[in-house]
Amino acid sequence: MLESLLFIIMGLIVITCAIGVVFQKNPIYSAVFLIQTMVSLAVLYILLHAQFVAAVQVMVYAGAVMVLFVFVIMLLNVQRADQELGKDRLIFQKVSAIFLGLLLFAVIGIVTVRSVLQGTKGEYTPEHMNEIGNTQLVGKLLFTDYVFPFEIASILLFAAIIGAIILAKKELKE
Amino acid sequence: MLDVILFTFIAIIKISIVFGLLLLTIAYLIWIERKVMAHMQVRLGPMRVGWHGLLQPLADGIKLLFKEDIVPYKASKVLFIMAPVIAIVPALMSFAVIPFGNKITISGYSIDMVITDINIGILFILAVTSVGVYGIILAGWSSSNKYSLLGGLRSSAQMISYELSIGLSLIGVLMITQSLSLVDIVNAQSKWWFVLFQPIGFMVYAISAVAEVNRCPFDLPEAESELVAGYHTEYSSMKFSLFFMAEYANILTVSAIAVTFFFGGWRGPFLPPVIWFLIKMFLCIFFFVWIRSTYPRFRYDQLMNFGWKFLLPVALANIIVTGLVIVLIG
Amino acid sequence: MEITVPPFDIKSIAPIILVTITGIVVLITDVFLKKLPKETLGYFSFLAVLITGVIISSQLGTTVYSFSNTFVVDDFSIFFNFIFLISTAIVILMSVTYLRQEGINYGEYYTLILFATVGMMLMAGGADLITIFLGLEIMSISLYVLAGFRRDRLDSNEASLKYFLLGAFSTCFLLYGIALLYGATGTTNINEIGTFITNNHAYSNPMIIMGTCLLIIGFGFKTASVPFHKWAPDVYQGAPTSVTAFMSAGPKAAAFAVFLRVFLVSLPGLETKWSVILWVMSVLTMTVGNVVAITQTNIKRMLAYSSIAHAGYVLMAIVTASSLGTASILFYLLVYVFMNLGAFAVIMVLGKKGKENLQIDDYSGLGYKHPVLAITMSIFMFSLAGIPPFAGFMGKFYIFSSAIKSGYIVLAIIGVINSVISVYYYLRVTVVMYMKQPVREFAPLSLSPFIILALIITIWGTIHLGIFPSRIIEFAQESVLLP
Amino acid sequence: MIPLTWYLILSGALFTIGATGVLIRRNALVILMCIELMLNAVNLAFVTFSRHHDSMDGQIFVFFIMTVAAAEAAVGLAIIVAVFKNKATVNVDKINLMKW
Repeated sequence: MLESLLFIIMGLIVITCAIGVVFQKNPIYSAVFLIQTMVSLAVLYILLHAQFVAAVQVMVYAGAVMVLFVFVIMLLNVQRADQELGKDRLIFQKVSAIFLGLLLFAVIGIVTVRSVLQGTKGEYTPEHMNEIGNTQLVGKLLFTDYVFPFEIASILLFAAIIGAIILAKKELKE
Repeated sequence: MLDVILFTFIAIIKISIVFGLLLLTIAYLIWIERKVMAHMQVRLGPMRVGWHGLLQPLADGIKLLFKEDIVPYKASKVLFIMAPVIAIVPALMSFAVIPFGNKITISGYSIDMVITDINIGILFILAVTSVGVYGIILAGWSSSNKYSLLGGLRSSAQMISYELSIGLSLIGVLMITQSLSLVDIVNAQSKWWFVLFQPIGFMVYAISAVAEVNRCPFDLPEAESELVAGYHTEYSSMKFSLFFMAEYANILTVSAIAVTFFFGGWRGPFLPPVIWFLIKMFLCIFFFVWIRSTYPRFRYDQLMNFGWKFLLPVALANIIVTGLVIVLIG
Repeated sequence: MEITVPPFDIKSIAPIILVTITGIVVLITDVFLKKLPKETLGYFSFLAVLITGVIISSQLGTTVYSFSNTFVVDDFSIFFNFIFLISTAIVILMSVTYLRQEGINYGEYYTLILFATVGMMLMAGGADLITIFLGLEIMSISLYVLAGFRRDRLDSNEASLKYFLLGAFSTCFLLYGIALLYGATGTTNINEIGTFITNNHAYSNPMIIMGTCLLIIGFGFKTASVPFHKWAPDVYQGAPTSVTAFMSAGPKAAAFAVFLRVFLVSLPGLETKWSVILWVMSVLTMTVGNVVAITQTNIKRMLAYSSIAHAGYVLMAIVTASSLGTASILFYLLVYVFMNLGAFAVIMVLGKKGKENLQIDDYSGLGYKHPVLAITMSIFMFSLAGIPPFAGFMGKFYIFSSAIKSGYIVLAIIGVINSVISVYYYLRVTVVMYMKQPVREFAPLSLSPFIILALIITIWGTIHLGIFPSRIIEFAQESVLLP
Repeated sequence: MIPLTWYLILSGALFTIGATGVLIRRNALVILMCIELMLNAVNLAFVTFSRHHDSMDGQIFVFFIMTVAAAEAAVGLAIIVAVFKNKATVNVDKINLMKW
């Protein structure tokens, strides 16, 4: 009961804020809405017994990625001069985009409702998971079954660091 | 059914006691800071209001409450009003998982001296405090004042940089206890405090904690000589005091974490656990004030270099060494 | 909680480790030995790539699943690894002079190229959607940055931004597709997905079908297939030429490797469904690519559309879903690496700092001034157009014959018609070079031993594979994935 | 206990809103934010499926998606900053040296 109520409230917040992200004129308001979306999603993850993902969601997305966004928005200080122009030309595009979006949603909705969720049941039921601890399980899997992707992820981050520095650095010396 | 009601009742009681005490402590923290600093500088500090100025925080609070609340004409109103709230809520929330004492039993019903013991305790704290940055950064932006903006940018950069070191410095302890729950961590220290096993981790934590709460010598975001008052230049009245409270609440949080992680939490002989916890925490706070009245301010590039090029590698090395030792000892 | 650390099969990932370490070493050397000429870094990377090739050839003939079935070494991945390493090696040779000339001579360039190669190798060898996804992202992120490597040039910035925004957008679709597949089957391992679908006869589970469609969108973007091709011409035109060459060869092959592995291993049961979609995509891709290429005046943009068209031919072979089709794809991608990189090498030889001479008209009269270079360019153009005796002809021949053998006659006919259309714009370059009077001085050419070596290798590949294709074809046929 | 289908529909809605946002907005920063929104939708779908299957693979995948999202955000913002330095705009309609 309480869970359903929480889901409905959080779901409504998520949807409202997501729409806010899209339709806010000022990028900083979009960013604030996005942060709110992410934090509300973390609550949903807890409802789904994924505590670690919830914590990381807040820590990584809200605490790091979005700070970077807000940072860049402030640094660039994009002002009115950069307001989206050519309203007339875009009306058609906007309408068709929203139409396409609704279509996509309809398709996804139909697919999810029509599908019978089958598939092999794994061993990690919520009870079993609470016994071991969600975080411990994630850690165990990352260092056993998924150790290879885990190590690759470091290459990915390294490439991203190099890339970000090379693109945004002030002066590069020959 | 009765259980549920009792549980809810106790939870509400616990929350209100912790919350009330927290606010009171924050108020008196300011008094303590003024007094300690005064005596370090051979002054007396507040003396007029009450015995040795004990009622000073009350007077300050009433003064701030009745001041005119100014919202700058060009500010973006919503964010300007929201920012102080965003700053203080996470600061208070992180106390939800900190254990203040052992279990106590009242008429056959045992009560944990912690609002809630969740198995991702420290992750919860790190996640919640990382949201607190937005209070500052949005305050800086929404004031449409260049000093505020610069202060906001500086502080958010600083907080993000040092958050990494904070997280990494605690991992050594987590590796020893193999649990993220703060209750488990305190229980694991029944023999030895972890500061003995993790001296480097504690040093890194202590330094980055000072930086994380924007205290001297890392108080660049509000460097008076450069930025007026940093991100809260434009704030007045209650909104200003909310920022002030957030800052002190953060000091309490990092002190409480330090006590829990490195100094055995509420454990100690003779005295009741809660008292031990408070004593340890106030020693940490004294340390904060001590540093503030002793050291000059860093320069900004020094601050960043120190964080990224010294603290971070040291914290990483600490993790590697801890891991090696654990493997070798088995 | 018991933790048993799985065995580390270093041997199977040795090539990846070697390339990664080379990338890191290049970066560190660049920082600490400032006096070292950057050419040395390029030379060093080239050498490392060659050594990696030797290590890979020692893995031939084995099929090893390692790291809890997240990574696989089989002949299929080895063949693709050869394609990637050859393209990387040639691109490194081509870049050395170009980078100095354009004033973007930073060591990070080689690191990013090598990391992109690592990403491609992971894509080809990924046996789990997680590995494939991470490999794809390593490759993509390196390429986003490489496309914007000329930071002071707006067109390079623009290419990078467009590539990034559309790439990230398509990644979301790919991920949603993976999520739906995971939801329907409960696993992300591509073999297990395949087994699950066959065992449960889940051929018409809407979630799996939807997931497949989203995967097609994601992979279609990476292979620049119509209608997900819009980024390709702009990115190819704006990116530094060496990067354009790189993007058109290795990453494209890598995307096809993933395409093949996921669709032939995980989703063979749904072949009747996805082959229809791919059929349409193949026709559209060939036709749009070739027709639009005719109108282009910028040679990089023209080659971009030509590369879209070539993706269409490869898609045709995927539609057949036969072992012959797969073998023809492997062969074709190898051939494409040689002839396309060769064409870009010639473009780079003709370019100078500040004046890259990218209009097709800039080539007028090249045949009189620099006959050797003109002949070289003509060879590549003939080969791209599919004129015998060059390798491009053999590649197309095998693809069309595999389509006909599998009964896709209409598709093959459309392919042949397209091939004929493409002759027009490829030959136009040759015509301009020989039939028009020179309007400007060409000298000095940006020649260096490195780029000459690159040209020799590509010419050799284009001619050799055209005349003596049998050994490579056999190798390709042994390397097909199908059971 | 809420049926998991609700979560999936929520995820679909979020994904759709993000995709629509990418198509109708012209500010590169907001487009990037909409892409983050879509990635979040994918994460929600993964966690839901992971709960349904009682397997951890989905949560592990989410972990990697977050890594990738962070890397992409860093590179993407760097690209936007580089564009802004040269052109002083983040409006993708004005960044049109070559035709789209």
